[in-house]
Amino acid sequence: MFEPRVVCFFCKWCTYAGADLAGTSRKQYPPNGVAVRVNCSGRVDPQHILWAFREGADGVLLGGCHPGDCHYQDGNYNTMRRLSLLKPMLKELGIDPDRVRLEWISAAEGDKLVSVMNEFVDEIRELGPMTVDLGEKLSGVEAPPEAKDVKIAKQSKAKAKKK
Amino acid sequence: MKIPYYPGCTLHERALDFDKASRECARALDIELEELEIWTCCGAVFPLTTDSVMDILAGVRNLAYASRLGDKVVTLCSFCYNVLKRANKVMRDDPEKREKANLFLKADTDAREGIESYLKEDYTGQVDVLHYIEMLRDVVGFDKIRERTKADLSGLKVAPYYGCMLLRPKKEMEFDDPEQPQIFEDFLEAIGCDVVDFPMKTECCGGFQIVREEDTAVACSQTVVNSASRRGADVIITTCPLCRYNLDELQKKMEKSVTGFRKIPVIYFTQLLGIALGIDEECLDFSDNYVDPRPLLAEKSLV
Amino acid sequence: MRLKLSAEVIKGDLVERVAELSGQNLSACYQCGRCSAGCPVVEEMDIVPSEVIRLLQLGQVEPVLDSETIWICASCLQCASRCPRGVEFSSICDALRAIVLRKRLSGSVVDADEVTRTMVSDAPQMGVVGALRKLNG
Amino acid sequence: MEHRIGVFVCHCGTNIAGVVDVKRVAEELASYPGVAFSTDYTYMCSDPGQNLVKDAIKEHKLTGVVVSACSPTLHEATFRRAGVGADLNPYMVEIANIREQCSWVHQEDKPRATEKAIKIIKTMIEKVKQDEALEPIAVPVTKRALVVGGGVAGIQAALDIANSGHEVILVEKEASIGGHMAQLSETFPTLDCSQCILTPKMVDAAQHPRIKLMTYCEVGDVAGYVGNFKIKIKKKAAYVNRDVCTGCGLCSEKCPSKTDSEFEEGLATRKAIYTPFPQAVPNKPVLDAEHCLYMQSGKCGICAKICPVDAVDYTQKDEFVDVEVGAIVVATGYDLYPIINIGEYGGGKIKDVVTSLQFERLLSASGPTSGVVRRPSDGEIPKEVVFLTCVGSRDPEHHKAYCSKICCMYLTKHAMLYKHTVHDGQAYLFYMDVRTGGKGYEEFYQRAAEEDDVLYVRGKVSKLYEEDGKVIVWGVDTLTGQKVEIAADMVVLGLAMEPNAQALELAKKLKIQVNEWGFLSEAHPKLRPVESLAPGFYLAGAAQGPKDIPDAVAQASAAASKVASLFAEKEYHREPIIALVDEDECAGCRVCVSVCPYDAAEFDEEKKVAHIQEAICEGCGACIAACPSGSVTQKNLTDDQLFKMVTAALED
Ligand SMILES: Cc1cc2nc3c(=O)[nH]c(=O)nc-3n(C[C@H](O)[C@H](O)[C@H](O)COP(=O)(O)OP(=O)(O)OC[C@H]3O[C@@H](n4cnc5c(N)ncnc54)[C@H](O)[C@@H]3O)c2cc1C
Ligand SMILES: Cc1cc2nc3c(=O)[nH]c(=O)nc-3n(C[C@H](O)[C@H](O)[C@H](O)COP(=O)(O)OP(=O)(O)OC[C@H]3O[C@@H](n4cnc5c(N)ncnc54)[C@H](O)[C@@H]3O)c2cc1C
Ligand code: SF4
Ligand code: SF4
Ligand code: SF4
Ligand code: SF4
Ligand code: SF4
Ligand code: SF4
Ligand code: SF4
Ligand code: SF4
Repeated sequence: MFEPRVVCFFCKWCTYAGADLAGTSRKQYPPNGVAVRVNCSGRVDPQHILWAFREGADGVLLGGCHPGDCHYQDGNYNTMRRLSLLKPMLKELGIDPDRVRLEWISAAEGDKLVSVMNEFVDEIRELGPMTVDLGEKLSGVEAPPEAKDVKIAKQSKAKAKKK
Repeated sequence: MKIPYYPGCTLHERALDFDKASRECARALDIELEELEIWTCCGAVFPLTTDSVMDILAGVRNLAYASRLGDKVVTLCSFCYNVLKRANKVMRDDPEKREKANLFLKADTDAREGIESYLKEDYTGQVDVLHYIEMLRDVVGFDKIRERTKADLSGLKVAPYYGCMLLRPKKEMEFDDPEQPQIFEDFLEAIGCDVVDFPMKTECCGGFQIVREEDTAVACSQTVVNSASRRGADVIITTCPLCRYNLDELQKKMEKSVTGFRKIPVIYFTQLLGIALGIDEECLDFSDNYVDPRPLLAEKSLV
Repeated sequence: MRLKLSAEVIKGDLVERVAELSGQNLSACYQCGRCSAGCPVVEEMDIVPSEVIRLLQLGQVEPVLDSETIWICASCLQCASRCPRGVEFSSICDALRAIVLRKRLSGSVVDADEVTRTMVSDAPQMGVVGALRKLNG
Repeated sequence: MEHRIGVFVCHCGTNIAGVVDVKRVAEELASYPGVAFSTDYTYMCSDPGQNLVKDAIKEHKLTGVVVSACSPTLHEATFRRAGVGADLNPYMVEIANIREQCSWVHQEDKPRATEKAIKIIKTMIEKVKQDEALEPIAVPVTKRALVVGGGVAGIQAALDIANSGHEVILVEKEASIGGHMAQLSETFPTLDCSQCILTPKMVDAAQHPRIKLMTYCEVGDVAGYVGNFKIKIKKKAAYVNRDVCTGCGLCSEKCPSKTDSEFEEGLATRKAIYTPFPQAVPNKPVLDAEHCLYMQSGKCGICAKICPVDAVDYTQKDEFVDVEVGAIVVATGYDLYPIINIGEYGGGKIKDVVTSLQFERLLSASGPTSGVVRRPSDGEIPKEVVFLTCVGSRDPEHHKAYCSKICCMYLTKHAMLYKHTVHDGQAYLFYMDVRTGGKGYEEFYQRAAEEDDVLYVRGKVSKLYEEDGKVIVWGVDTLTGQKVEIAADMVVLGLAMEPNAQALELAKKLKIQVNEWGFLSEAHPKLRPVESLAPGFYLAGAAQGPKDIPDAVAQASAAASKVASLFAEKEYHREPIIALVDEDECAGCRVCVSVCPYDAAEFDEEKKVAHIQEAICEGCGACIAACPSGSVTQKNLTDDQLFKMVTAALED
């Protein structure tokens, strides 16, 4: 069976704590995702997501605090906005936008984390493995002006080189 | 200036005095009320059940007629106003009902030869539904009315009765504060009357319960009339033929059951406006009132 | 009689129907009684508006459908206008009447013949039409 | 730089080892690039476990450590301390969470759990490779506090801070401190006289050597950050030189111009030159230009003539004073929801329908009726008095959705005190629920019903109107389903508490959060109830939410202790995981400045680049994700670190 590879960006205040709670309550879910702990879902920008796809992820899950509960007031609204800009772009790249999912999971919602994980992994399994080779594609893509912050990883590579 | 006008069946059949006085006043204020060529009864009550598309059709049909004449339609009867305004809001805000209603309207047109052109495009709430008093405030302007006022109404104590349908529900009627309305007070102030503030001005007159349970309607109306009377009103004004009927006609019963009952004439606000503007009493037509306002008006040298 | 409550009783089909037809969230009502306190015809009612809603919250639709209340309501919207929770009792009333009228259950509806014979010449049309539509379907 | 990372895989008894093949994990990672040492142990967090880490750091000259164990929320601090014990910078120690997010949740698939554990550890190895040695940010602290609002909460906070040895500036917008408590008659649940318990506190505050009282003042511009605020305080023109004034009161006595007294809630008048109430602190007048005949038309001037010390000065202007403080306590209190908004209760037009604060004045021995309850319309003693709860509260449809929390109690108090003065009177109290959640409160309520015969009627009144000198009350008793009508002599409205009218404006100036109703938002509703999210701001009293005096005072003391603990250290330390701008790359677009929720990102007009203020940045990362030129980064969580972590998470 195809086992999707999933990267999970979890905000440390809510979703990461929710995932910890799922653990302390010994709830079970498939081991397809690895969590990257960030301060706020608003820290995650489209290039991190594109990078994940480039590096072979089949799905990317973003978890943040519920709207209104953001530890930093409104970081999760930024996430929401950015994601809505990214989705059409993914489509253009030939990536099914459903491969990215944003969920509000609070520190108390261990159960929700489990069900989201289960669902998401199943969905990605349905979609099948990622076949688009982003390494090639991304070099030619011009980010739409309104999605200025949708920069491609190549820039960070340039930056890395500079250092 | 021409403004499309929807009289509604009561003004057409029964409240002829209201219709006549209102047209006369409009004319005196340089407004021509252009009656819709075709119109039907609006249905009189707005249905409050969620599944009723059929029941708002009558209202919508009239709005669609009106949309041929202009972007506004003026009406006088509180019930018509309530029904048209709410039906209009449905057409503006509820896509599902809008679509259904338009389908019905189209079928309707086909069936009736000669008027098939009335619905050139879907009706989506293009028309603004105005009450006559809103027209006076927003189109004519109370200042102009103040200027045009010829008669001296000072000392005439007038109690403005709003009733239910003009003000409620607030979110949909967007008319005035349903608890502390002001528009008739401002109007009365413009024509120079003494305004009588009375606590029952937004209480129900009993409405259509007159048809089923006359006693109930009498009780409701009595509360209203008494309240105005206790505050020293000489006359009550209203804008709804049903209120007028209940408050005026039912004084016949109140008179019998209450000793020392003081009768108060109940007239339409445009009849009072007519007096203010110096329109001939004949044109205002006080013949239908149970409590005849003419002696009072004569006493104040207004007729 | 002791009213036996259970999930089944509370969430009966008929209650759901009332909620749906009226478009009102019956659970929002916190029984403040304001609808009853301000109703102009409450004196004539056998079950006051807030009690009607309470009965519906308890799943008791039958006694409400049998009540005088729903026919006495004058649809003046005062209850809806003042409800702190945005519950429109007037709409609930319309829904209850509709349920009775659509099934033609017994209820104190207006006698159409009677009305047209005796009243129409006198009362304004709108009152008659309104009464017939609200009280006779 | 050569990486020498140490990996320590914890068994956690069988918690991890029962699912994850810890031996294999430790072995596999030993050969991962950059790893110099890898081992496993039964309990890493135990003393021997920690010693293992310390020894390995020294022995293998480790540059970074990844402890693979439970969630970082549990033992990150433990292992960072262990790192420090072996002279490793604490920020070079990271935790790989292979328990909560691996062994415990994948018990059925041991091989894949082991694979996942390896991936998790790899991500942390990649992170630690690029971690920098950081120091907590030390911010110097000015040990002086500003308290805004001189109600009981502000007074208490000021006294507690001052008593812990620090200077306090107490700013009050009115002529006297005291707030609403000064207006109250007696206070529930003990019925002690409000003035009697408040006045000593007011005097203490005024006389405290470390408290500087600034009445008739407002907060102007606010700059700076925790520990280092710079604030402009506006001294409103009082037209009285209050330093010179002796408070003799001659001016007020002779002033011919009268207007409604705010303190008496409009039930009595005051002069144009006035002290708000007899026990005012400071007891020195201010001149209200709007009602002063001289200021309005040049006639009069009596007060200036009569003043024995020439304190009256009609030419006085607003002045501004700059102050520096390290912490700010906001205690701006509440107002009653305006009665004009309640049309069905007359909207303020019915004379004998009074607000609850007006009724407090009518009950007060020092009030306009000397404590005899007389109704405003004709001064008669009312025999039938109706009290209404939840006026404007708990009404999401028209007014405020929240419960104002104290009105049940004070209306009960009102009814009781009314009965104590008018023995043959009848008190009715309409309620939906009687909320008595406080020590002695329920007993108080029971006493009112039982001993004072207050009739509690369950239902919300629909309408009030005036008729024949009575206020007609249309209510309902929902317990019997009866519509009830009362011809009352007087009605008292338990109006909703809302934040002070200027609170919103002030909150904007201070850049602190308020909730949808304008009450100040706390950092956490349960665990940080007296702090604002923005560091350096503390909340006290009814400004944060409806509350009574005990709660307001408790919160004020809590806020004061927070201030004291901030002031206890010379410096304030903050997490250094913050944002940093690469000035060479910054295009000067100011996007970061616009997205930063804390105004930590600012624009350097000279260099035309953005700059992040270390002392304020919370490290949320909003600016980093938003910067179009990619020139902002986060210390120890750079984009590059994130990329490498992602890659590691996906490697087979
Ligand atoms: C009718 C009534 C009866 C009550 N009875 C009781 C009772 O019996 N027992 C009880 O425990 N509680 C009672 N309370 C509650 C009590 O009044 C409050 O709990 C208490 O007053 C709250 O104190 P505070 O300092 O938070 O607010 P406030 O008393 O409102 O003080 C706030 C102060 O801040 C000042 N201020 C506001 N904005 C600014 C600004 N921008 N700059 C400078 N200064 C500013 C104000 O002028 C005011 O002096 C009653 C309340 C009411 C309405
Ligand atoms: C069923 C229930 C649900 C609740 N839900 C909520 C909720 O949802 N939200 C909320 O805000 N609050 C809730 N609470 C209230 C909450 O539990 C308390 O407010 C809170 O726990 C009080 O904390 P405490 O430290 O004062 O007391 P406690 O939690 O009782 O702690 C007191 C500690 O002192 C120890 N101790 C006692 N005597 C001695 C002694 N002589 N020597 C040494 N140690 C001693 C005890 O062993 C105990 O550890 C709930 C309470 C209950 C009963
Ligand atoms: S007014 Fe509204 S909340 Fe109150 S009892 Fe009536 S329906 Fe319920
Ligand atoms: S709509 Fe009916 S129930 Fe509601 S207040 Fe009017 S008469 Fe009473
Ligand atoms: S000058 Fe003004 S404040 Fe002074 S006494 Fe005259 S009116 Fe009063
Ligand atoms: S007369 Fe002068 S000293 Fe006396 S209170 Fe007035 S201003 Fe102060
Ligand atoms: S405290 Fe009592 S009166 Fe005040 S809002 Fe809450 S329930 Fe209503
Ligand atoms: S004792 Fe507990 S359950 Fe009872 S009223 Fe008080 S808070 Fe509510
Ligand atoms: S968003 Fe980036 S480029 Fe723009 S000002 Fe801030 S740091 Fe500079
Ligand atoms: S990381 Fe957050 S708090 Fe820090 S400067 Fe950027 S946006 Fe502001």
